[in-house]
Amino acid sequence: MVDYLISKYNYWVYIFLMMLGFYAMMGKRNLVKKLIGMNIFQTAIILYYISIGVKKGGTLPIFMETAPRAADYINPLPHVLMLTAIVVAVSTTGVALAVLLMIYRRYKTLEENEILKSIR
Amino acid sequence: MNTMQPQAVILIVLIPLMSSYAIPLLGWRWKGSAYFIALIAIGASSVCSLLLLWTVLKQGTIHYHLGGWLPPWGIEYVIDPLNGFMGVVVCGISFLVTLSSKESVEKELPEKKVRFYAIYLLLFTGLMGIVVTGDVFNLYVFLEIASLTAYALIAIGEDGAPLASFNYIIMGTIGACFYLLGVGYLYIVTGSLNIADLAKLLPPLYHSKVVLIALAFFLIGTAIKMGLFPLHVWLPDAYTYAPSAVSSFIAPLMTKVMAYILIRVMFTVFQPSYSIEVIPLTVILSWVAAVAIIVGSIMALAQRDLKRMLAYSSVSQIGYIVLGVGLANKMGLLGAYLHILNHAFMKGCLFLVAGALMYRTGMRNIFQLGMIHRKMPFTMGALVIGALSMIGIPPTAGFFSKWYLILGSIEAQNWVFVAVILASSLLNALYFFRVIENAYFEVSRGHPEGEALIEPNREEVPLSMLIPILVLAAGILLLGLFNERIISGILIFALPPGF
Amino acid sequence: MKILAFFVALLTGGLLIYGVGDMPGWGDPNSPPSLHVSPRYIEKTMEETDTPDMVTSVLADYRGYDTLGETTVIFTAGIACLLLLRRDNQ
Amino acid sequence: MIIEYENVIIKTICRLLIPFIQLFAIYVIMHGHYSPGGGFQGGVILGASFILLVIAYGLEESRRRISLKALTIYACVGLFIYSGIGALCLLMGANYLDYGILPLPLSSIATIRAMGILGIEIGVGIGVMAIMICIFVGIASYETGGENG
Repeated sequence: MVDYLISKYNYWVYIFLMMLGFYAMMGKRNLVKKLIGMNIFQTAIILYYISIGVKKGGTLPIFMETAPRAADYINPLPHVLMLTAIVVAVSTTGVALAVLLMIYRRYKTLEENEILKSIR
Repeated sequence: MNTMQPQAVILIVLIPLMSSYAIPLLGWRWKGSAYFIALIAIGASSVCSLLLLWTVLKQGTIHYHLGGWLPPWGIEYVIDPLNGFMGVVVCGISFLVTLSSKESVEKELPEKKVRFYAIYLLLFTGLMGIVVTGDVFNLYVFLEIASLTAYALIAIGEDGAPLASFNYIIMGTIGACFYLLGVGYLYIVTGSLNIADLAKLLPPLYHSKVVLIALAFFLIGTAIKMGLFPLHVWLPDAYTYAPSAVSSFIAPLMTKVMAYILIRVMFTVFQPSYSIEVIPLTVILSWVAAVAIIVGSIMALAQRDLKRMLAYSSVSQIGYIVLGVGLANKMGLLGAYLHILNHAFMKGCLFLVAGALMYRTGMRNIFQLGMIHRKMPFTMGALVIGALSMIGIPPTAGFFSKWYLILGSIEAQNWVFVAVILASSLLNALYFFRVIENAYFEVSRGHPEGEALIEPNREEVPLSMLIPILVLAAGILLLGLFNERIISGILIFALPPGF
Repeated sequence: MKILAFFVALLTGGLLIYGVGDMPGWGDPNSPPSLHVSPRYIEKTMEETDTPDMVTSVLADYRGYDTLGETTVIFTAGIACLLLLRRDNQ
Repeated sequence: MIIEYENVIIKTICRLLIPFIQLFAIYVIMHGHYSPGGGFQGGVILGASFILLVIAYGLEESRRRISLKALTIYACVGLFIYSGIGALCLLMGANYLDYGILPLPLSSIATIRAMGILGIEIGVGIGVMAIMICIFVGIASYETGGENG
């Protein structure tokens, strides 16, 4: 049991982080906190992908010898995919911040409760 | 096959992509050019997509290897009849909607034209990229392009638009991240990202829990993105507050493309037998869809804002498409495909009419429309055709897709769904006749909001707005008349193997 | 609201933990991702692209189209920020 | 709103640091073939150097040096370099982004591909730099009104 838990510890960490972010996105009433939750959520998925790529005994994926064997280098593909996901996360955050600024200019607050109150 | 036809596969995405880079460059000098660049790019893309559909139907599936790398290593574009059909639908509707956007953008967003069209074209690029790709991760990238542009376009609307857009950002990101997680779960058990390769590698792994969870997350992710009933909360606000050029673009297309992703994942990445037999997934989906149809219609009945009513009606119509997918038999699936096409036409037409009303009178409350048919007779005629089609009156297109869905329900021996479809047609009739009544007859009698606000002089919208509306309305009638030919000529080939 | 959010998060986490059962352990050199597609990237990178950094060769060549999409995503974000916060002529 | 502080130390240190940061950024872009790095990372560092300039000198002062219009053009040009290299392959008769077909006087197809990669990394670098500054300046200079504006 302990061996099982230890051999898959990367998954436990990512699931915990992801649910932390997920809870913040849904449960928090402050819009900036939701945005921070969203960032944690996306980062957790990045952590998951990166941990797929690891191979025990593998080194970083930069070619060094004359006859490379696949087992000697960690898997580069998840790193590439996650470069894309990081850029997507940055872009989403940028657009969300811009939208938050518009919300703030309109309602002068970023608390969801107060905004909903002022709409009614 | 000559060399030019395969290159059309990439041009379908490349032309709008490169044009969207050109818009800020040229728009810096000539502000008026943005609209024409967007229109020409979408037009060129439409020509390519028609060419592709024709080629696919004649010669079978087209594969295009980007960068010259073979599929499991590189990215490939795959065009099969389903893809080709979706591409033509997206291109055709986008072209008409873009054509009509000029005047309303001039009026609503005069100072943001250039960047608006750059983002608008990128949204089109994202949708086309989703449709033509044959790689699950590439699909995610284009999904994010389409989502980001949609967030931005919705946020520049009126009143509550930024808040609606922020809710959409939160929900949409959850959806997209769930999709990404599904990709990651499939990747960890197969090591591949190519759809054809995944379809080959997955069957021996169907007992695995990872594959089951992957499918679950794919479904939840796409369901959020397309606004299926319990997860639709972002949709009505977003469609209501968006600028009218945007809502008439996003409403017909965004949810349809997401429904396409759902079909693609359920029937191509996974074999139909897995989605149907191994887990009772399709049963769950069709029951959720049935609830969505009824709830969406009832919520639409409670609205007095035309755009919001149409948005809730979208929730219910998405239910039809998912119901057809969930029935998972030949008739049901044909009904879903046909409804994707028909609903794109109907919603495009109705949202354009709503935009035209906003443009000419500035009104959206359906109780204030009294006698507006004298002012805008052609627009209102289109509204009536669209509404009749939504209800499902025989010569219009909407009847036939509902007909196939009912046939599918009967084939599945499920009489509840037949009742649901009939009941929702009744509810559709209720809320659309309310609009028609207000538009054609005396000011709604005794209603507190019904005032005679319309001067009865004839004042149609400009031709650039009227022509797309009339073309879409005529399209609804033509689709109804030629539905048999569309099904036997195109859609029958788009069914997954084994149907 | 918070309690609902907590339970939804718990439920999703439970689903994810259920799925972990069949996954390969951390750093397993025989996991499917290590065996199926990626060996070619590692073994052929010098031969086919003359680029020692495999991440770069996959990013910009084997899956170069993804990178174009990714650059477009960030371009979209930039133009979207300007669209939201500024007028055209500013 | 970022305003200018009359602090000689900050300004001098920034003026000294920024060229080195930019040099490092260009190194990261160009050395992407041999070490971790590439267009995105280098572009972000390059953008950060300009953002440092904005923070140290205030928005008003830096707006004289960097205009949003120019940044938009840089972003478009960067992306045109990328998609243009791909489209050039298309015009030469190969598939999109198939760099091997490019007419470069090099010994092997692999080396030509490496040059293609370098080309698109430069495009990405320029584009990402411009967009990063765009997002920062756009968000920082937005007037939200009220006393917090």
